[in-house]
Amino acid sequence: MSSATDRYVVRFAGDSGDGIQLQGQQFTIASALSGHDLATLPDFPAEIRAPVGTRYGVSAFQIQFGGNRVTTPGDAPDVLIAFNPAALVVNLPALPPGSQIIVDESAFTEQRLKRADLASNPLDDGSLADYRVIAIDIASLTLQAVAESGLGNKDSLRCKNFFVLGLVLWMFEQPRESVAEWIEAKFANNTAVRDANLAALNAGHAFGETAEFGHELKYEKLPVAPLDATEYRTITGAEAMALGLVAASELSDTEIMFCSYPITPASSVLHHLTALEDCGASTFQAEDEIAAICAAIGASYAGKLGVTSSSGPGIALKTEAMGLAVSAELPLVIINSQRAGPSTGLPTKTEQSDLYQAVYGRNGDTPLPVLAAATPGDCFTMATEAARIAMRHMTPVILLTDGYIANASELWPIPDFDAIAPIETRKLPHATNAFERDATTGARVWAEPGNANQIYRVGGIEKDITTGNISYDANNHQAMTDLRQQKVASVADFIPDQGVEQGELEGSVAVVAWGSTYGTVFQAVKRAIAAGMSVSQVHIRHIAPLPKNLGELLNRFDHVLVPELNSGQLATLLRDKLLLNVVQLNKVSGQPLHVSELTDAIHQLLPGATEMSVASQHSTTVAPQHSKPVAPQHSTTVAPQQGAK
Amino acid sequence: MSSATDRYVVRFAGDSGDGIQLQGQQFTIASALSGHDLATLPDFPAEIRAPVGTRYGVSAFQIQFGGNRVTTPGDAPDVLIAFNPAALVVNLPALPPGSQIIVDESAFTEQRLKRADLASNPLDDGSLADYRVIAIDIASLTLQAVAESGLGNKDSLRCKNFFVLGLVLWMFEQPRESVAEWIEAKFANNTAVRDANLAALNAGHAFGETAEFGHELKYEKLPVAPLDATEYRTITGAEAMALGLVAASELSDTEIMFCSYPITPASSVLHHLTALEDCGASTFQAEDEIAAICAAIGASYAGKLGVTSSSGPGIALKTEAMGLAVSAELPLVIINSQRAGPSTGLPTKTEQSDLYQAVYGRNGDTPLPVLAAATPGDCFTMATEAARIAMRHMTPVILLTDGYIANASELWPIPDFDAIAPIETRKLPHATNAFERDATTGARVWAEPGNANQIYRVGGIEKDITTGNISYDANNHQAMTDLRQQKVASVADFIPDQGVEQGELEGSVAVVAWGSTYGTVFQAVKRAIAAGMSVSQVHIRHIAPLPKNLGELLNRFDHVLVPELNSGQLATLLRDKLLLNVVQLNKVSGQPLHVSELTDAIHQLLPGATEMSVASQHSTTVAPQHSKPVAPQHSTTVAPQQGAK
Amino acid sequence: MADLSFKDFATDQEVRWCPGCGDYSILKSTLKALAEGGSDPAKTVFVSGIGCSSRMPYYIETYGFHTIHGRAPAVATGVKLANPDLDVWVVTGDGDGFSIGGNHLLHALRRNVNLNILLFNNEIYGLTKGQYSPTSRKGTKSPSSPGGSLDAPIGPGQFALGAGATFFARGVDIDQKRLPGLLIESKEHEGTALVEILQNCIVYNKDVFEDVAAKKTAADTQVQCEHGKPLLFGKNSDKGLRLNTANLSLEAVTIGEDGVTEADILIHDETSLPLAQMLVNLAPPLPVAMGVIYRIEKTPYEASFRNRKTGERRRQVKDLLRNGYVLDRRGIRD
Amino acid sequence: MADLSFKDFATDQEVRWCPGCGDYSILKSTLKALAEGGSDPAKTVFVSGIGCSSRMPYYIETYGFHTIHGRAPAVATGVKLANPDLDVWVVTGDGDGFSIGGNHLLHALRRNVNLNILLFNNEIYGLTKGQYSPTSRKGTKSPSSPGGSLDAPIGPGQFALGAGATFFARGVDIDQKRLPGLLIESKEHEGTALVEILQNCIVYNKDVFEDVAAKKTAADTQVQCEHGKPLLFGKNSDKGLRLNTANLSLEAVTIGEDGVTEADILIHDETSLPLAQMLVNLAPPLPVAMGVIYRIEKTPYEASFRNRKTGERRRQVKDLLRNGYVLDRRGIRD
Ligand SMILES: Cc1ncc(C[n+]2csc(CCOP(=O)(O)OP(=O)(O)O)c2C)c(N)n1
Ligand SMILES: Cc1ncc(C[n+]2csc(CCOP(=O)(O)OP(=O)(O)O)c2C)c(N)n1
Ligand code: SF4
Ligand code: SF4
Ligand SMILES: [Mg+2]
Ligand SMILES: [Mg+2]
Repeated sequence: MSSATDRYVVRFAGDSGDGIQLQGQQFTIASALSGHDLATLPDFPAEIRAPVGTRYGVSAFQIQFGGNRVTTPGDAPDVLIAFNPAALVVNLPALPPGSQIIVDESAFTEQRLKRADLASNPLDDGSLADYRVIAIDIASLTLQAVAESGLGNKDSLRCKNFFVLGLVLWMFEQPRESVAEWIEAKFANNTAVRDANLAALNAGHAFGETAEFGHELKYEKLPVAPLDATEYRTITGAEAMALGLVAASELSDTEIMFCSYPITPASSVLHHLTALEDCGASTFQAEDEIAAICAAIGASYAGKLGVTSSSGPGIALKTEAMGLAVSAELPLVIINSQRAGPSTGLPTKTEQSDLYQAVYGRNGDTPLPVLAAATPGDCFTMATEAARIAMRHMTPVILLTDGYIANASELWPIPDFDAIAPIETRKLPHATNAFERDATTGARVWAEPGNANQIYRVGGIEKDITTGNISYDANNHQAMTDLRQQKVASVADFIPDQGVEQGELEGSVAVVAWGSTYGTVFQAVKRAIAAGMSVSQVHIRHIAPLPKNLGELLNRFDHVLVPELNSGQLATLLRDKLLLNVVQLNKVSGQPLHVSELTDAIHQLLPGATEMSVASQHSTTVAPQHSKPVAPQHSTTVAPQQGAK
Repeated sequence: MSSATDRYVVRFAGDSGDGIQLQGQQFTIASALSGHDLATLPDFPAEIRAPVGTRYGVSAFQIQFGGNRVTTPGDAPDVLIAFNPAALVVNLPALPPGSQIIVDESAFTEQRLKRADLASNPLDDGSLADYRVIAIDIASLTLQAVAESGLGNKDSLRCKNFFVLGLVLWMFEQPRESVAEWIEAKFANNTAVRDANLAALNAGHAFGETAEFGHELKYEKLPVAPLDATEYRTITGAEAMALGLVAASELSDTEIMFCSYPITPASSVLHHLTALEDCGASTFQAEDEIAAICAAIGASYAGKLGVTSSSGPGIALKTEAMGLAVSAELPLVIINSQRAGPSTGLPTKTEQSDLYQAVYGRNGDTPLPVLAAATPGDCFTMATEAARIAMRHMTPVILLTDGYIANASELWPIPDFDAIAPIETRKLPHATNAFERDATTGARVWAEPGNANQIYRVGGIEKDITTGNISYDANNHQAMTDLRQQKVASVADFIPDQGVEQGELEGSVAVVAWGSTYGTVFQAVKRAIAAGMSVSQVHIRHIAPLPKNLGELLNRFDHVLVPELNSGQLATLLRDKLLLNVVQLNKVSGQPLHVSELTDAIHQLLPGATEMSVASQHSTTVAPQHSKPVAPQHSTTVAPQQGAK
Repeated sequence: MADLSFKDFATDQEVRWCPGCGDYSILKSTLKALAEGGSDPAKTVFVSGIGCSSRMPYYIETYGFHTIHGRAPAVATGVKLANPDLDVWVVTGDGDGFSIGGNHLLHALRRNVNLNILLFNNEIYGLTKGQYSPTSRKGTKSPSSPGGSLDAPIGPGQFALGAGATFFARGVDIDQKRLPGLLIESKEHEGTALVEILQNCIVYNKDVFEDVAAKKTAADTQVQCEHGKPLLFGKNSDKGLRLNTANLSLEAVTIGEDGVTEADILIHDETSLPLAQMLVNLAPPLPVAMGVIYRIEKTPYEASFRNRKTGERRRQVKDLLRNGYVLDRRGIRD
Repeated sequence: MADLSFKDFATDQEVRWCPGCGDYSILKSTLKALAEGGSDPAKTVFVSGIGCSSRMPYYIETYGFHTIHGRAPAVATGVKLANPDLDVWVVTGDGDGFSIGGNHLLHALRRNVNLNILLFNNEIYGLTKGQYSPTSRKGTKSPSSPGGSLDAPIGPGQFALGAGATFFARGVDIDQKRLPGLLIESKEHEGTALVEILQNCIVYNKDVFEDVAAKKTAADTQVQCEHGKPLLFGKNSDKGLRLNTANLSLEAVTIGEDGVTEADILIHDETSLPLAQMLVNLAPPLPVAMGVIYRIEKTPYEASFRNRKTGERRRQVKDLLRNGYVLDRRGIRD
């Protein structure tokens, strides 16, 4: 079939045992190698290994690929591949009418329907009437394809995923080579399995070509995306974060000591970094989060860059020690891979609800810089930026990311490493006072034990501003308080002015976001601009301090719309720092923001600007900016539509 | 001598061994019994028991007493009693010219001058020229007075404090009876010591009467303060807090289980409560702050009201567990006796810098009510209020107090306990579902183990809104998020409208404060009103949620001045919640705010309103409210004068 | 309360561990212990931390509280002190109990609060996908230690005795015969009981206890400790433990060989700390000690706590308010 | 580096403990140990938590880090792993180390990081004005336990051995003769060394160790443990410890009485865990064990950590960036 779109959304779904994630990853590489831009989202079950065939055990992988800036995995799939009834039924609500469903009909047995809590077979009962369903006996076809391999029945059936992958690659005219290479490398020592998988892959591909309904499955080959960098690769946020840290190590010629305690979804950064211990990093798994940050602080005291990483509940435990790092004026990077809260919350679901904690969440007047990564690849940039700020200003820095960014992947323009400025540290071996300060930043010397010139003592009790010794003096405490504020404020002198990602520098609506909603906001604003609306995208990576020109920039818009996956935390910050009346769009369901939800909100703000009708079950009011102050949380919230879970 | 004032400020200062705090407390009781209003401030050295005669070892006690609302211990003493050179020299900067100094001249030996790092004797070198100095050989006079007791030299000298107390009581015509009674009760088993102390007390009193310079020491007897309640007592914040908790226990007929870990300045609440274990409370000293809050949560789960108490660094450690209490919807009271930060900071100094932490300092969207006590006696009211909210809304509540309030005492009108409304709990023994909710507040049932009707499971993972079981459902998570916000918001339906403490309901300047600056703000606003200025005092006890009418009230003033002992934390909240442009007055030196500092700030806002000249080394700009939003932290800060440490 | 069967203690919640996980067997033994031990569902509370193991409360029809990582002993202490009538169980894992929660376990043990603590030891962090834990053997390969872990493991028994525990027992997940009885004994201990249960995480640490736990070799690889009985083991109970007084250690001997007679076999004394210290550390090739290894009587903490008459209301706030000097505008009084 | 005297290790900061506090003597012994042990001030780091004891780093002319309550072992672990060339000492108190910091102490000990941990045990929270601590004896009256504490105390030695410590020693604050040497031995131990120092808090727990520590009775109330030497004590070294193999305990005997000869006296073996477990628990009327009670050799953690070649830069980021499939707009390459 043919389509006018320049992008497709495909979702693979089945049991963990169906190799869903592997199919997804291989399809991703193939897409990248076709020159398509892409964004992916793995969607793991909350349970480690749920019983086969259950609804809650469904594992899925979604990819959007194609042309001209793909920044989200897509709100709704064009094609769903469902390996069993549970995979079909849990994904159905997300499918728009008319979309394509491919199922393995051999899996729709009575027993497996029951496992999925289905009273009747959706393939027969008419519930799929609105979709284009292709039922294939994948099991038999795979068994046929691999018959020659000599594998037993069970092992043969494990090749199903490559049969399906072969078919899907055929559907979208993506190359098979990288998949074949992967199979050959992976099963080099087991030729029977290797050959079976290759046979399945090729059989799936051939099946599309030969099946009578093949034409129904064929999608128009997408043009190569207009990419402008020279080299690209796919990368997940966790990988990019680990790479960014070792990049910071090389740029500063300083070892990174990464101290952490496992927690979902932060652990993957640790896992990736363990593979990079020969690249200037070392990793230490501590007994808990407090020990982790304390060991990182100890490492920083000893002259290595301490990095610690966790998620909300673990970050909560670290807040006391953050105060120590602020007081001792030590560099430190604290990475928070946010997840849905409160408390244990929904560990595998994404949310942006730790901004308050990052900016305000410490005892005492304890300011520190806060950054936020926007996309998987951006983790690389922000990790080096966090390390740079930490070492330039001798301060702990919080870097916010989230479970979505950590696991999702995108096509990432490989940076020209030689063009990245080296990181200068405050290690000044000839200085004789650890509290000699940089005139611009107020940063002290990173005095390193081992150096007889710089022997000093420091701690968490208020210290004399020039000697580091304990001081109870009132004027000194005021001076240190001011210094701590100024040190953090001075970061703003080093960061770029806030620009717009898209749109004009003034106009009707600025959509101001941070973190992982980047991709969604990008698409929604792009559509709005395309529809002739005066909308711009402003994406904040420096949360604290904010870019100096931000207030001025935002004052040039009639409305500032702030979409967040929380109850309005950046909104608070903008009111606090800029006294700005913003319109909030908040969603706290553990699900990513959908383009359509933001589009609706934009249309609510600019009702006359388009002919599209906005269906919303919520009555929403939008208060104009610059009007008499009103309590924003009461009157200017735009609630996302729910139900489209 | 005579004076036109209706109040005096007296400061006792010496070594810990001089019994300074005891003198202060006894003088306080005597003042109260004279019918004077009063406020006191003990000022302990940071060290446990510093070497005798050192500057850093000076212990002091300041009291202001007299008529018509005494709300602070006074900015500057009228009389300083200095037991040694160190006590003199460290207190001198706070003394206004012309004030009275009484010293024990026997203590001004070469050795003790050296201990105090003094090169010359201030009694001789002219450095006290601006003061009215009376040097008395207190040691000899005391020895003479107690000669008959038969005590040795060392024990006799320990009676010095009562000699001085006798003298000071004479100076101000305060009664000796309560002191004599105290001595008799205390030393009932040691008649020699008892008699010696009584003799010293009387001798000090007689000395004033007979000494040639007696008239120089005599102050005009102050009239009885116009008090309107029937019964008063003196009370410190820590005592009032402990009493408030047992009051809550009796009012709710629910045991209080107080679980904590020692930390300055919070420990005193624990200490006072251990004496009240037969009044409906039990105390548990846990291994750390995390265990303390967790044990309190466990107690609440089991049907007792868990209370936990700490100071900033310890509260930081509790933030993860607060999320659990929010998620499990359990009542809990968390008391934070704030101290100067960041990190260990200045544990014995006061500050108001944990408001951010209280309001915003948790991971996830985790709202909870926050209250703040204004004065020592107010701790009683706010402790019962916190318990009431916790049990009515089934939520953890944070109650902020600070080191100043904990240790200071005031004359407190004893409340009519019978008039306080009982506290109803959500224990509904016949309910069969722990998640049956109150229609107004959304609060669930306080299901108690032991009841076969209400067996249920709950935890920190997101739960089904009606069953409490784990739920990963997106709509449920949104619904629970909304419910948590609404539960806290509903507290505002139960609290009184915000009023003014003094002044009109509209005008030029509203001074908006919270916590322990109450007394200072009271005096400064009182003076401003007396000087004909249009200034009102607004004191916020309910920090989250804010009283519903607060925005409306504050919009009726041209300027909102927010004095805080932090870098502007309530100011942030007012911008966040009310989009209000406020003028900040911030002081973070570990010292209380002085009336004069606030007076200066008011005059800077209303320069024409008075002829007083405002000397300030800081250039300050005051942006009018309702003007185009500006970044408030840059342009509208009024800095307190420093130096007057 | 009518006699309840083990099924009455199961909830309607679907059990969501990996198929084949040792936790299923432990759950079954626990339900049995509750039924056979005559537990009252209304007066029983299961408190857990976070981990695969810590999900257990949702599957047991008693009061249950799934708290936060590592803190279950502290929460449970609060529950027990608040209401000593409740029978309080704690479910924890080797990560939950020994990593982040080590301090609370230490203090519960030394205080001797009457809690029944079940430690599911699978020598791995299951829930977070398989990183090595504080009980993992040195060299354990995991996502966070691809080159093998470096840390010496904690011995749960050695730790518990070091902390002053009054009860330490050990069992095996799949030992449906003995585990329920052991859990009843631990529940009945008045004080903190710690039961280490060797648990098979088939996904991330498959069969790590196979050499000890496997049913077919268990008679030789485990020694069942019973107070007052000789420490015999082996299919024919012909092997036993003998004390070597020269180097203060236990050695395995065979009755009938080298002149060894039954009289040489050490009699288990569950009240002997030095013996327990040796027993807890037995490791292959010696048989691993199972059953109640150490048990002494000591007043539980909550009894002393409540003996202080805490929480009773014997004075009225009305009177307290007027403590000390009161200024009465109708005349000063004391 | 020239030979330094003990005064060279003192800073210019005024020492601010209460007059008469045992901490003064410990500080002096520490300065001596640093001088006599040939420490390099530039390569020595003192890390402490919070408490009276934890102020010590400010008084020692080496690198020093006064951290937060309970966390010194964790911070010190970071320092040592980052730079194993540094000689890292930890100063902690019974509250700092065993209350809030119990978990970090446990994990430092089991990992065997080469830290020299000085535990100032005064059985009280000094800095916060005298509440009972986890080492306070049951019944201790304090502001938080006016009726006497209820908790059984932790035994630092028993705890350390339970945690798998490789070095445990005990000394007395005022023992200027032995303490410096003991501190040199602990510093030289390659792994975590825990030294419990009985310390007199004259303000809040005056003379709580008097029965053990008093100089004039020390010969009878303390037994000095020296590896390979008999465990003798008494003014005339005529008393000793004998092993009772029947109940596995140590008993005090007098040579020449009841037929006891020197041969009956147990020889101290600092590598024997069972012996150490008995020695650490000796309490009056038996003599309290002092000196190096337990010491074994085991690779320190940081050595394995650095053996992994962590932190070395053997691959270039430039190359890493292009790992995996790279889409090259000039042509696809692998
Ligand atoms: C504060 C905090 N830190 C970390 C985690 C992540 N976490 C959850 S369970 C767990 C370890 C689980 O291991 P274990 O206790 O052995 O339980 P198992 O899953 O093996 O039964 C970790 C690290 C968390 N939930 N909270
Ligand atoms: C997080 C935190 N909790 C509590 C405290 C208060 N605190 C400081 S030191 C201390 C205990 C000190 O006892 P110990 O470690 O025995 O030292 P000592 O003063 O007796 O030498 C406590 C509870 C703190 N500073 N920080
Ligand atoms: S991960 Fe391991 S412990 Fe967790 S449920 Fe699966 S098998 Fe059991
Ligand atoms: S309180 Fe005790 S431990 Fe602290 S300095 Fe004083 S005597 Fe020493
Ligand atoms: Mg485990
Ligand atoms: Mg102590």
